[in-house]
Amino acid sequence: MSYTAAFQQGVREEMLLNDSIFIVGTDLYERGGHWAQAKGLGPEFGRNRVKDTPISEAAMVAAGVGAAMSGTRPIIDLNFIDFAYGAMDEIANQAAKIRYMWGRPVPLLIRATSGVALAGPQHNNSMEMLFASIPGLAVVTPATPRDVKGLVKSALRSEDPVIFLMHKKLTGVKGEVGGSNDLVPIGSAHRARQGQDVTIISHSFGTVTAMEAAATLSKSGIEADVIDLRTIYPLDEEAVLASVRRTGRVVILDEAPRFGSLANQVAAIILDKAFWYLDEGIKVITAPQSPVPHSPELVAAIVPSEVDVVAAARALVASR
Amino acid sequence: MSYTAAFQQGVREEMLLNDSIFIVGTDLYERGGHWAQAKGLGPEFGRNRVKDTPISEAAMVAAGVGAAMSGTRPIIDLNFIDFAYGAMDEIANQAAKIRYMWGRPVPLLIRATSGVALAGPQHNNSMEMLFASIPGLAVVTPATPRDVKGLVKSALRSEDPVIFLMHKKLTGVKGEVGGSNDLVPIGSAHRARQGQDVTIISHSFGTVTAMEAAATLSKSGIEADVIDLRTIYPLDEEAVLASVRRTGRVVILDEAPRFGSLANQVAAIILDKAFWYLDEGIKVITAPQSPVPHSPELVAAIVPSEVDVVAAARALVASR
Amino acid sequence: MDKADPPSAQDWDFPSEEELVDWLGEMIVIRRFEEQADALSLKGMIPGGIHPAIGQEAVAVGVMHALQQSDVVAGSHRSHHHALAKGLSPKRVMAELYGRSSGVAGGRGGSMHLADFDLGLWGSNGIVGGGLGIALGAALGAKQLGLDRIAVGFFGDGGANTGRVWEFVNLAVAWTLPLISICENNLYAVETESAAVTGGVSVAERAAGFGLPSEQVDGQDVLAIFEATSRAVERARAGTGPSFLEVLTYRFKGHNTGEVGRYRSDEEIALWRDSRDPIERLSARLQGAGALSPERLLELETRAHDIVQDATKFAEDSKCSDPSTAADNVSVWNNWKGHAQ
Amino acid sequence: MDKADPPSAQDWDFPSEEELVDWLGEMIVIRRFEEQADALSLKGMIPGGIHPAIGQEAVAVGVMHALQQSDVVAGSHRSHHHALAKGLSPKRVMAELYGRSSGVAGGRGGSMHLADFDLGLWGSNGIVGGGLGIALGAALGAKQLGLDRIAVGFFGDGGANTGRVWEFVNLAVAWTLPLISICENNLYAVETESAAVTGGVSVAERAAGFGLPSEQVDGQDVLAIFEATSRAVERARAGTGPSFLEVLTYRFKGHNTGEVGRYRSDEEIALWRDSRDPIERLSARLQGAGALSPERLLELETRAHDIVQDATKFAEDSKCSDPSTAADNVSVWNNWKGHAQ
Ligand SMILES: Cc1ncc(C[n+]2csc(CCOP(=O)(O)OP(=O)(O)O)c2C)c(N)n1
Ligand SMILES: Cc1ncc(C[n+]2csc(CCOP(=O)(O)OP(=O)(O)O)c2C)c(N)n1
Ligand SMILES: [Mg+2]
Ligand SMILES: [Mg+2]
Repeated sequence: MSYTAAFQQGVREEMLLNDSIFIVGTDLYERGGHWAQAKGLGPEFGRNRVKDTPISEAAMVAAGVGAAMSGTRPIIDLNFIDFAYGAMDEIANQAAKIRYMWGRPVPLLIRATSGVALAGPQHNNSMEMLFASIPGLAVVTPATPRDVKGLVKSALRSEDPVIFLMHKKLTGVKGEVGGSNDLVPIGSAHRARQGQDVTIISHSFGTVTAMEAAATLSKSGIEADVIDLRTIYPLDEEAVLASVRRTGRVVILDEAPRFGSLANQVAAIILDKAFWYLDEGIKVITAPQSPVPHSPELVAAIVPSEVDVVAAARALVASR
Repeated sequence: MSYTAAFQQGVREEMLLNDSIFIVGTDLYERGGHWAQAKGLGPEFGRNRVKDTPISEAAMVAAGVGAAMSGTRPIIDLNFIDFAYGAMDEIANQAAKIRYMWGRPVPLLIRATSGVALAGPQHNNSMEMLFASIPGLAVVTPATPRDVKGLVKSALRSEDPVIFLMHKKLTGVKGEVGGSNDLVPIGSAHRARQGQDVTIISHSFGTVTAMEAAATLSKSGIEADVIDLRTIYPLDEEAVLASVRRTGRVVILDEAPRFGSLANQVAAIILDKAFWYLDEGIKVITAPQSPVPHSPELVAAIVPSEVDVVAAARALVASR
Repeated sequence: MDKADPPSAQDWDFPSEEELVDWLGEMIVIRRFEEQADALSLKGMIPGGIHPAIGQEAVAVGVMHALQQSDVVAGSHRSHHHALAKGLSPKRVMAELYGRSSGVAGGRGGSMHLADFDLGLWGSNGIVGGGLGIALGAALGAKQLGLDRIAVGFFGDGGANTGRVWEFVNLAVAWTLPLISICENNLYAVETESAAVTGGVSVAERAAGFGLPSEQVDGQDVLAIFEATSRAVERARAGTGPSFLEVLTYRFKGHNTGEVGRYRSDEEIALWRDSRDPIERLSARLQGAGALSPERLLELETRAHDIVQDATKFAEDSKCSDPSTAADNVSVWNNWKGHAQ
Repeated sequence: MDKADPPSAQDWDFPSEEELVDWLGEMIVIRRFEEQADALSLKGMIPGGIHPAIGQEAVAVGVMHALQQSDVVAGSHRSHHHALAKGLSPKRVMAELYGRSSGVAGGRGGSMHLADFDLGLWGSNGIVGGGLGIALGAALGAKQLGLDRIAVGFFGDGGANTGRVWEFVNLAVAWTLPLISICENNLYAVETESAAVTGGVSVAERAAGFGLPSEQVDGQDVLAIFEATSRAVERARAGTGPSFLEVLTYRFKGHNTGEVGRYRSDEEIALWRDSRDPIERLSARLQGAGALSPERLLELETRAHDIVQDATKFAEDSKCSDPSTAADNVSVWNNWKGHAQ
């Protein structure tokens, strides 16, 4: 099953279980959304539960916030996460703060497609840290169909707002998914590979790159421990630190621009909580501080690659 | 001269020098803005250069972007930085990316009041990292009247967008300011105090707390090197690293929630570039992952204090 | 402009004169509360200050009487009148202004974040236009859940220039939601004369362009407000969708406590205070009709005075919430694993 | 609705028939360019795909002829027609679609970020409503600098439901800016029928509520567009402020290349293609008036064909920008001290 279909399946199962779940976005009912992420839900559940909207991101999120406060479970589909810039107040000042101010839960799921790929500068903002830094929000970035399904199910049973980010480059990726009771907890990382020589930490599409790098490293006898964070906030610090304690060497891979990146954030946590376990400095691999260009060759020049990860891991191991 | 008046003076001097500078915001002409930051400019320069707007943050910034592309130098005053959530697309997807896409400079200054103080959850968002993480923007957070004036003058001579954040709690603080040719370069930190035992890094109001802590530490013979970052992006890494190399012990103070904070970002840079100079882990002091409450007692409970800084510095020095 | 036709079979009653005396009493309580809060704020007792709604009492009282308690109201930065008219306890509102644990938001919210979900106040709001968004969502929630509930969102003339307000109005029209958008046009946004920065003939006419019944109402006449709201409520409950009201009103004091701008002429202020005070108006009308004796009026005043004194004492006697809880209950995740801090 | 009165002394001329033949030629170039780009995109030659404007050519050509080259135009995600009509070289536009260094943005922008500041195209824009914001600012810039320049911003019927569009329109009214806001209403936003999610009688009427001259125009009639724009330009240059045009048009193809939705009936598509093709219409009219011979038409077609072939060859022969420059020129600060990476 594809990454995208896994979303649809997770949502569908939860919609069957819980009448109060509905999904809101542009071009959802017939088309099933720009990515087919809601394909078929319209005819199955009807217009009352699959609602087409105008291009009004602020209104979509606001409607979701108030509806969630009412006791329903809205899914607001923003298509590209970049369009969330048009709904930032509704996300940051309303959705994220209502429990804190008034004790009222806001069980709102905001789904969007994210990640660096084609489509030019305005459709490729790395925004996961923006959301993860706002107290009150959870942010998940699954890398596999299994995690998409398991995480969306958890999100739809959670009480607080979740930003659900699906990477463009994973859209069509295939994999197994869990059954209707298999939840992936929000806040749990996945040890995607076991190794003792070096830790590679990434998330979303970065995990694919990390696994490729691990396979290459393995050929030269370096066994990498690969941590797929899956959730950006609340970050699974224990999983990260456990791996660091095992290996003492860390590569963090992130396709976001370096300053303010998740990669630097994770590095700071390791520095804070596992400083004495580090045999070496941490290799942080990110994009440069730049928008994402249109031309594929230029995109390739800024997105970190398997080669970068392999080189970093080798350097760390060599300096043992 | 007060922190606020220093802004007004810097702007006024530059407006006298450069006809293309104008300032846009709510309640500016008569009132001089909510903080009196533009007091007197209206009558002096007239309605063409001091423009009152409706409450339309997106339109204000968009107007500024296009006007800056036209070769003028707009100052867009957003009052509280929190209201920038309503103009995020205009800031992140337009202002920040136009030079990259089209080679066209956008000499736009966005001023707002920021920082944690009274006024409750929605008016106290720590947003400096949000902006600093967006490639294409500079973010400055002066701590003194001198730096306000010197930095606003630099910003008004710069070619690219600058987010100019003035802390609520510094509004009325008094100090000397430079003359009409004294610029403080964007991207230059200030070594606010010299010491060899421990480095304390902060910015904006945090510098005040850091200096108080340094004075207290000095009484017990610990001499702190205090780095006031002044600019968040482009960060003055050299100043930071030079101090770290001098002391080998680092406290970073930041009133923002920890996850995604500038403090963690700076820690990651130090880890990356001065790992071998660190005698100890870095003490990162921040607020917890929480919105800012209304009650002053509750605010005091989440904002880091001098006491926290002193304790952290002592602990570092003790473990020598 | 799409004028709202009087509904054929109206399902609401005009208040009796005795009821109107109660309404007057409510308006007086709000007025005295606001005067007290303003004075306390000037003395520095209220952290962050307040935005008093003195002069706008009729709007809140008129609207709330057209609603059920189960209906939802979301307000703006200037919402003490909405909160009190919706039935929130003056004590707990005052305590919230003080930032005390007995406040309606435990001292976390303050003046701009008053809420009580049992009473249907889904928050005042610190972001211009923000409350209307919450009301939009409440209207959607009601519709999804099949509840008879409707939602009202308040904002000001300044709010009418935010894009979000028009996105909200449009979505309510597109989805036929039971939302009543109420623009309290008090002519100014802080010190800016809205007429100078607002295109078009009126806010109501602007709204009509979005395809919903929209009308201007005299905001100093509690009955006019009540009637217009009742019509809108009737449409909303009948399932015919949202309505828009532009309410013409005036704040007698500055934008926030202590503001002393000279952007309004003395004549203008005097005109509104002297001849368009909603309390004076209703009082005169009831006295003229023989429904309000001077003694009864005095009783109302005394009662209001006592309520406000009690509220103040309650607030002052209350404690702040335990500071060690200041970062609690941010989300279900804030104590996740390593995230104890 | 505030209908725009014909100005008393009009300072623009109707095009001669010979000029109209040129306009026809421009429309044909755009059509063939878009057909080619669509085909190339289907073949995977154009990274990220495109939003073809086939069917909407008259809007761009009619508007641009009412402008000076020094006037500013900002577009939307569907803006090849705007770019070509504003005078951008088909070669450099095609090269930009390909992502080549010879493209108008050096391959950094792509289809949604075409720009040429010498020719007054201040960008197509990937954010719905975003281009109107840039145009708003350009209008402000012109006013601040005392230039005679005016600015035009394009967006779609979908854009008319974003809040930002109405903030922009209102600010232009409040500040009397030389801004012309043009809504290309092609009935759909992606696969959503705008009528189903847009409150009010029409976008033009919605705009009128913001207090500026606003009219609906037949978007398939290049002369109607030209005239309506010319009136708006005249007002803007006279300093009387902004105008709004809602242009009724249709895209003959899907939202983006490859889209095969069934949200539009075959009849509807056929109706527009067969009887409302702006090129057919103008061509028939000119032929009817004896101003266009079959040979001349063939010439125009041949020329368009050659231009498009040349453009494609140019793009294909061009190189990508040096990858090592991919992160250059982000800002004056991106090579600041430690920031070499
Ligand atoms: C989005 C946003 N922009 C600016 C502000 C600052 N602000 C608070 S109240 C206010 C004026 C509001 O005017 P109006 O809507 O007319 O309401 P009134 O104060 O007159 O009741 C402003 C500008 C804000 N709170 N939110
Ligand atoms: C703010 C924003 N929301 C959503 C999108 C995704 N999107 C791109 S084009 C489009 C449809 C636009 O419709 P319309 O404005 O009618 O223009 P048309 O495509 O018909 O020319 C959408 C939803 C976007 N680019 N920007
Ligand atoms: Mg007002
Ligand atoms: Mg359209």
